[in-house]
Amino acid sequence: MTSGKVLIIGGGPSGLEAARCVAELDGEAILIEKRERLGGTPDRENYAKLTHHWRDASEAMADMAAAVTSNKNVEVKYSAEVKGISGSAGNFTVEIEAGGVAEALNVGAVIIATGFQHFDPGRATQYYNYYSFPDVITLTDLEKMLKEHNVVRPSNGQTPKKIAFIQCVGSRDRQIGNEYCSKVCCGIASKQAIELREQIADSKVFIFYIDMRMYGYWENEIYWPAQEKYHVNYIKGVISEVLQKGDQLLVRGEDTTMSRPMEVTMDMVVLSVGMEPSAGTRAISQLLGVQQNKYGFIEAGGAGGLDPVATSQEGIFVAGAASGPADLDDSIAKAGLAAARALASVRKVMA
Amino acid sequence: MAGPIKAKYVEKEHAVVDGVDISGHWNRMFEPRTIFEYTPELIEKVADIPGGESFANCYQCAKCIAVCPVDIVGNYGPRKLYRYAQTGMDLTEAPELWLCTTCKNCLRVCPKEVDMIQIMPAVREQAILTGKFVPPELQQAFENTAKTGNPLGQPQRKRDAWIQSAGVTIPIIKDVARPVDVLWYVGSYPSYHPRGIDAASAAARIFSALEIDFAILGKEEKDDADSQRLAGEKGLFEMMTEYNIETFNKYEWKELVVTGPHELNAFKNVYPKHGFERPVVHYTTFLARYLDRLKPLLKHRVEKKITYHDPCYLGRHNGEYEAPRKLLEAIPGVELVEMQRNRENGYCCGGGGGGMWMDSFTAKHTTMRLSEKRAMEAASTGANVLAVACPFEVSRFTDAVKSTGNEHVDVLDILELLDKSMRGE
Amino acid sequence: MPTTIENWNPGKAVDRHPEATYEDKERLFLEVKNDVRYKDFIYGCYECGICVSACPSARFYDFSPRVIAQAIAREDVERIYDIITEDIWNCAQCFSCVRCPRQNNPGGLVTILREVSLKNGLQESKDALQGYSRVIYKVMLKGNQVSPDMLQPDFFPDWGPWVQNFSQNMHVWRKAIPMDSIRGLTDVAWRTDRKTLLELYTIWFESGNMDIIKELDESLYDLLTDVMNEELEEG
Amino acid sequence: MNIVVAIKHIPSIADDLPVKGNNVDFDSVDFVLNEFDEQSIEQAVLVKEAVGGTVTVVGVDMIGELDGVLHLALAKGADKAVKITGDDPAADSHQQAKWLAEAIKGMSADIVFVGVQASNDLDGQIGPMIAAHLDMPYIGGVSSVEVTGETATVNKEFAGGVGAKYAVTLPMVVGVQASVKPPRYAPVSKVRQVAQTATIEKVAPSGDAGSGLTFKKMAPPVVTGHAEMIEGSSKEVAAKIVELLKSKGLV
Amino acid sequence: MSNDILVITEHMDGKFSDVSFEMVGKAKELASALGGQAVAVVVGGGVSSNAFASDSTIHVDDASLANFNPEAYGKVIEALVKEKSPRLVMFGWTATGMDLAAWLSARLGVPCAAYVKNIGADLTMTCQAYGGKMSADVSSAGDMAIAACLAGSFPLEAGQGSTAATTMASPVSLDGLKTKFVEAIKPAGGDVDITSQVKLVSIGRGIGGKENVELAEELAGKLGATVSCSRPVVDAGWLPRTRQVGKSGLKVKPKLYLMLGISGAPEHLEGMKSAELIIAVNTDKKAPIFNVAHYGATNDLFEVAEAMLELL
Amino acid sequence: MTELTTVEQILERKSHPVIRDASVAPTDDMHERLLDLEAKGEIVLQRMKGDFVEFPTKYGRMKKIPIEHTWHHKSCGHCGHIPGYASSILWLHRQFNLDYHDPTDQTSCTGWNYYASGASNAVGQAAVMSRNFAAAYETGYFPMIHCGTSFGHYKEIREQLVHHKELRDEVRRILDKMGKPLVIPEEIVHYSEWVYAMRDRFKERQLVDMSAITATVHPACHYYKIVAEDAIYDPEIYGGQRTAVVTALLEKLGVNVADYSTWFDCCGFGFRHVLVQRDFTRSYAVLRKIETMINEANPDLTVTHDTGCVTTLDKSQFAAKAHDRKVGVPVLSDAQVAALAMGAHPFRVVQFHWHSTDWRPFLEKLGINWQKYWDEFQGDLDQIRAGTKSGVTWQDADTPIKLQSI
Repeated sequence: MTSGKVLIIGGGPSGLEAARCVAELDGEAILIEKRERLGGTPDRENYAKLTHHWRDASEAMADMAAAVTSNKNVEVKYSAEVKGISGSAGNFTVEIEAGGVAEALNVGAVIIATGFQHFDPGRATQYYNYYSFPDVITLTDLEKMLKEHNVVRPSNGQTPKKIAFIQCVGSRDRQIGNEYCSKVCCGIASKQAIELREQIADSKVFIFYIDMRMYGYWENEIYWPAQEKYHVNYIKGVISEVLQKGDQLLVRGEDTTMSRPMEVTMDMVVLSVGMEPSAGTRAISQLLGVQQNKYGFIEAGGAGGLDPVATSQEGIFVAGAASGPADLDDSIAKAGLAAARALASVRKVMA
Repeated sequence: MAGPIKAKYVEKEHAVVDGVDISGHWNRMFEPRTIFEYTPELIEKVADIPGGESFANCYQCAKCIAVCPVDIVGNYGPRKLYRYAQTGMDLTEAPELWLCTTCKNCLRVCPKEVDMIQIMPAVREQAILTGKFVPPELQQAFENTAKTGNPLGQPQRKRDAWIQSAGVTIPIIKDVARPVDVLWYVGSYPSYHPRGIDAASAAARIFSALEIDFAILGKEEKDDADSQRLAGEKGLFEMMTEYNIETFNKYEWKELVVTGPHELNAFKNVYPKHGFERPVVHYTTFLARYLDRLKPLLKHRVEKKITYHDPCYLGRHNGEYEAPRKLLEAIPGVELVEMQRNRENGYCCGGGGGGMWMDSFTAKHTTMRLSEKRAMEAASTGANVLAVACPFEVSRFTDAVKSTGNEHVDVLDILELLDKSMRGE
Repeated sequence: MPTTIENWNPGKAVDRHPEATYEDKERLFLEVKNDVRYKDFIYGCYECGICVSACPSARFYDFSPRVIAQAIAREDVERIYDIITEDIWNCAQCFSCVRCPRQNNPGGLVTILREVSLKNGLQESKDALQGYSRVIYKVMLKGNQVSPDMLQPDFFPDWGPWVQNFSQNMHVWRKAIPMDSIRGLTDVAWRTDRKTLLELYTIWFESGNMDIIKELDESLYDLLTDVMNEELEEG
Repeated sequence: MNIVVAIKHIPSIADDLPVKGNNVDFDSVDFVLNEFDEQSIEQAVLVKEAVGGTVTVVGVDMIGELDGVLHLALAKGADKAVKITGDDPAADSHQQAKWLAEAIKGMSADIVFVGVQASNDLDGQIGPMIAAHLDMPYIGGVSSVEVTGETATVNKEFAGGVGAKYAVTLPMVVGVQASVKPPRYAPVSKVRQVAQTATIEKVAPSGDAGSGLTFKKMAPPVVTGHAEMIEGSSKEVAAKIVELLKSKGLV
Repeated sequence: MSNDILVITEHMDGKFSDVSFEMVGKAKELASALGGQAVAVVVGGGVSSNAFASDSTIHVDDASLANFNPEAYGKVIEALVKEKSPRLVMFGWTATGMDLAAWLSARLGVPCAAYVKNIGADLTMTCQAYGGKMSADVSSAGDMAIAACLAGSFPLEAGQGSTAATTMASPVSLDGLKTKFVEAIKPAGGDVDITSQVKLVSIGRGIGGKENVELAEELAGKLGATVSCSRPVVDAGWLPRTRQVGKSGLKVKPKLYLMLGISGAPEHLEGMKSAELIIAVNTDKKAPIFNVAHYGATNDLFEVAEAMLELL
Repeated sequence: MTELTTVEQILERKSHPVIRDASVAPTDDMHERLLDLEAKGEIVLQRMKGDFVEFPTKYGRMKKIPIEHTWHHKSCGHCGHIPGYASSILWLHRQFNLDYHDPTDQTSCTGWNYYASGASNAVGQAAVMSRNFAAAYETGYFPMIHCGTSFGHYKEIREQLVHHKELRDEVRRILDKMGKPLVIPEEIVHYSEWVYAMRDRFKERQLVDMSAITATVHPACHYYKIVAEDAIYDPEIYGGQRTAVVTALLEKLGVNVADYSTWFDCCGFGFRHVLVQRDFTRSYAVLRKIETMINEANPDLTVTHDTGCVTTLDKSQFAAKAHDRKVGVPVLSDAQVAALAMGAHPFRVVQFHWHSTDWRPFLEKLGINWQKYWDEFQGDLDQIRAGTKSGVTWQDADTPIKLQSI
């Protein structure tokens, strides 16, 4: 039976935006979310401030969730997972399990918005010793501490005075198989560096990088203020390893503009971990039979390459970071497009 | 430098350890090149000085390095200074503080507006005020200016001695005792330096020939001290400014004509902050206005291939690129050729920002003098005259063409060339 | 001659080696590029500096595997010539640089550059290997790289009194080793069959190794070929 | 510790000196601080910085322009300035020494610094004369001064790099040849600030003590010989010098 | 009152300085014209005082006078002068004489002339003034005068002789001196003795800064010479005092004296003018050094030095 | 359950390191290509005959390590300069009666020379390797490489042979001339991997208590940096972030392993440098390794697993004394430490007298009366000098000694 409904898998920013758009275009959407709450990674990983207008992340996610939950055209299912799919565009039967109860949904189109996960710095030997040294943390670890205004060294609870960010952890690295750029880490690290300088006035903050990738307005809104106003130190040359030296961390690398090796002690090291496809994205791709690229993200682009929400399966679309590293702008924009394309596809079948 | 890569090492000439002679290279140990600490506080130290703020803006794009005249003969430039500060150099105590000539070429290209024209004087002033190192030659120039009214240390009472050799009557404003159209501010080098006097005399003859109603301050004239300001001696500049403004205001005149671009910069751009806002013009701009009257006077051909050096403080700082060229083109027989770096991208002679008085200091930190580099560029055009329009430059380039073996290139002020054409020498 | 902009070289100008023509430099580069290993050793360089981080030579010398990788990635023929003539012999061949996130192998590039330098008989390589030819002689002829009798106190005073002690007792110490393949030998590291050595000589000739030796040091070449040919003929 | 620096304002010899009658035409020359006095002021300030106290600079105002010099001294670290309104540009060392000694008498000086000599010391140095008038011991040619308690330890230099160390019970007069460190630079803003805020104590000259010398003639010295000048570019000059050295077997 | 002339001789390390002999010689000439005696005065011990051609020699010997002590020497000389009441007292215008001449003049209210280069028969004194830019002829009022004479002004040989000295104890008590001689300071060990060098490259203020001394060192190295300097270079701390040529430094007599950036203050000239070959490079063509040098050039010293380096 | 604080959450997260999954290894598995080539008849793939064990490598692939029937590819540096290294390896085999072959049909891999001088080429190097492997194949024993450089070098040559047909053809042409097949063993095995595999059995027979000893480990660059995926990693050792060989042995033997910040750095060997440019080698070994170890860990001993590293770290210390640098750490290989633990004679087997940095305090700390054994060994030497004994043999050395304490 053909259906005009659109199933959206994932309740993060892009899933929420897709659901909202479907609903606002007078479509019917079912949003299923694995967790018991909406908001996706920004919520789960306790993001503090978004790079957009420095908005409070929980507040922003709550707004997005409210726009969905308050809309009668959207049905939200929590603790829900996809178990199987059959049918074709315009007439999919999707078996799900929501809150422990199996259910079959008849939908016309599917939007995958299962997002990404942060790179696990222990997955490959990068010598950053995330699992060995308490004071080596990731962007997400720091994000939560910043949110609580309580940035401390996990090893001893003291306030760190010298903090280094290491960029491109898990990204742009053939040795670990992730050759792509994760796109957001430069901006997030710079944003956090500003927050660190605000919260710990006498701190010295360093960002060790290969090249700072500041897309669009991130340059003037984040990077330049970080450097000019907050005196964050940007040093070209990435760190090759983090070592223990006394009760401090020793970071080693090359200062490439000086063309000299460097070896500097820090109180805390923040790994700017990149993006990898989330477990959900990997699983859903397998389940729905959509093609993945060599990194496990959903292959998008369609035949002409200019259809950024198309997957290899007709009637199944992808939004957000499930198809590759994306910032919020990208995710939300793609979500809107996916919603439009999904509706158009079901309406074509219905017509 | 070309050649094998050298490492720094220590070795003991004589060493016997446990009865074994391991003198010399047998005990040699290298010294690490590693950076062991970053010193962002040294960047902030500069940025915290009023005027030094933009130092912290640098994001290492390196556009400045390509145009920095000092880097071309050494290893320098705003980007590098930022990195040096980040890796341990205290700019207030480093020799690097004194190498910038404030030529403004870096600011011209800097996307972050790191402004060495503000930073350098501010940090230098700090260094001077806190009793840090000041290059001895520069200290001498400061002391001379304070004591004798000019950086050369020449007696004030001889300031107008040069007018004897001009061959025309040069009115002293105090003596003419009436309003004049033009008050000609001669400047220290044209008043005292033998090559400067040549240009001043030429100017006097040209003004007379053009029947310009002008006068000079004579013994009342003192140095503008703008370069001393840029070299960090703001107090000295202010002292001279007060004196000069008072002197200028003592007399009635319509326009101030200056021989030197540094004076132009001082009177036009800085003195207004001290309440002096009167028309000021460089002699090239001034004479270009009189081209119609001037051309008939230029009777004699000057069969020369001439290349013109844009003074930083006439060009980049004050935007005058065309008047000097028009004047040169007006001289019959002249073939004007351009050096590769000209106008906005003109190469600095090394004299600005106090560089005029730090030649031996600068020489220590560069591979050659900037003036020599420029003289070579001039010679490369095939020109036989290097025309200049800044009193610092005649003496600098005259030395430089000699030391680079390009004596066949004459260094002449535009004034001298006009005078030559006028008088046929 | 007057110094002009054309002939002035302040040390940072592009051409540090005007003695070689651009064509010569390009030819050397192409030899490097044509090596079978080349494309496994260089992908591209984004100047992250990880290779320098653990590079022993960069600690003391103005030596940079990053610059080497970058110059080769850019195919900067002039700079590569500078590297061939100035830098390569400072590399310690430890291969710490292979941690490159782009999977370049700067140490491997140095290996190829060295081979090309030798094959072309560059004076710099001859100079770098001047004190080393006795080792080449040993390895090519005996199949062992080092032997006890090479530890002469005159050449190793910096190894302390141990060297003198060793040198006085070498013969008896060598007999006091339980391994049959070593015991008593002082001019080689271990006992090698004659047949084995003849096979090694065959390899040296057949692989073109001897041609490299000829470029490096003609008299060493003559010495080696005399012995090897004689042995091979007998064998 | 009361430290006094007696200075001299002397005709500048940067330029040719005009003659009027049998002496220099003082109306047509610039007056400058004696260069040894710059060393002497620096040494005095260094002593103050080491042991505390005040530095009083005192000089004879020869032509009414001493204030600038005194302000400079204050900017470099002196605490008090006194000028003796001599107003006689021809006052010789004997006269100045007398006036200075009279002025210093009231200062309960522990140590008096003077520049060891000046280019117009035609009738002798003022230092020893001040010492004679104040009945203090004097040592000149001094290149370092260290004060501990009531004693100053000074190094005096003789010819040939030889010197001697003296311990002198204060008060004394020290003729400074060179201060331990080169004279510091006084930024003009500091000098001007001093000029605006400092007061200079004026003292009328007291005591008459001419040198008893009569100038019969004052003229530039007769040039006995002149070097043979080598002309040309620096490279040519260098070549000629090298040639000359070779011809004399010196290289 | 007498027409005697007292010459205050000076000595160091058991040797009289040249100026002592020069003055004695001149004193003899003047005294014979005046009808008085030339009396050499030797203060302090450890020296053979029968060295002068004076008419008589007084040797005040006292243990406390062994080393130069301006306070003690002054007292002794003051007493002697008072007693002898000579027509003229001659000092050397030297590191020791400078401390005494003006002091004595003030103590006794007697005229004093410094920088004396010549003394006429009428006791008109010709003095160098204003750093050598002027020469002044002065006459003194009164019956007694003091002349502080520049070394090298009079012939040396005329003063050398063997007049037997009269040794006497100090005419005044030397108790309670405030000035104590502590120790002699020898030139810093390890450095070269410029007085024994055959070739010197001497630098002056014109060298500009300490960092440029290296250039001179390099040139000296090539020439097989040693670097010496004028006083301002030492005062600025660019070279140690052991390298200073001149009155307050060392007197040198090398075969070559190549001067870079030295204008030639009289004090400096005094230390080097007997060099066999003097070549001066100084941009100021009016510099007094050109009156003394054998060869001169007004080019930039750095350029000349660098060009010479290339040629050597 | 009470809510965890942020710091507790972070620490909690860190307590569960990810086990690496071979299926997402970023590099290809060589072994599949080897099987392909074998199938095509291009190469002979030599397989292990006797016991073997398997351990994970860097990205999780399992590597087979033979326990016996091994062909001992000796190291020039061991045999030439530190013979106790080689004899300890064999002695350990003999202790367990493991069948091995100590060949004389073996040349050096010539890698040392190659890395030092570049005076060879890819074909020459590959042919030398193949000849040695063919010689092993002919005996039926499986090659075990003693030298870290040979190990790394061979791993790299294997890559090149697998990737480049033209190289295989050229090598085969040369091997044909001597009638040898192109043999590649199914694994290239470093002896330290065997030591790692045997560590439990060593522990069982340990005679000397090593718990008083603090040691640092220098992992050999050519072991784990060249063809990085073919080196043994163990999640239990440094969380799988560094190679496990050597460290795992020492921990097993009860040695206190101390860390230091320059563990990743090379020893400074430099190949040519160690012979003719030792200013570099010395500076690096002392400033970057020995002094750092002393400052950060103050070890009694440093242990490594390659020829060059033992030599460099040991011999470079002396001259630095001229500059009062901190030196004095004896250097041993893992094999020597294992042998010593099992009662090998310090001189007849371990051959301490070939080591230059003072090892006496170390032996004393172990409670070994080195003087007694030295005297015993001097007796051997005296007999050799007198001609009454031709040399020390396995007979003299095989039996573990009941080490006598001081």
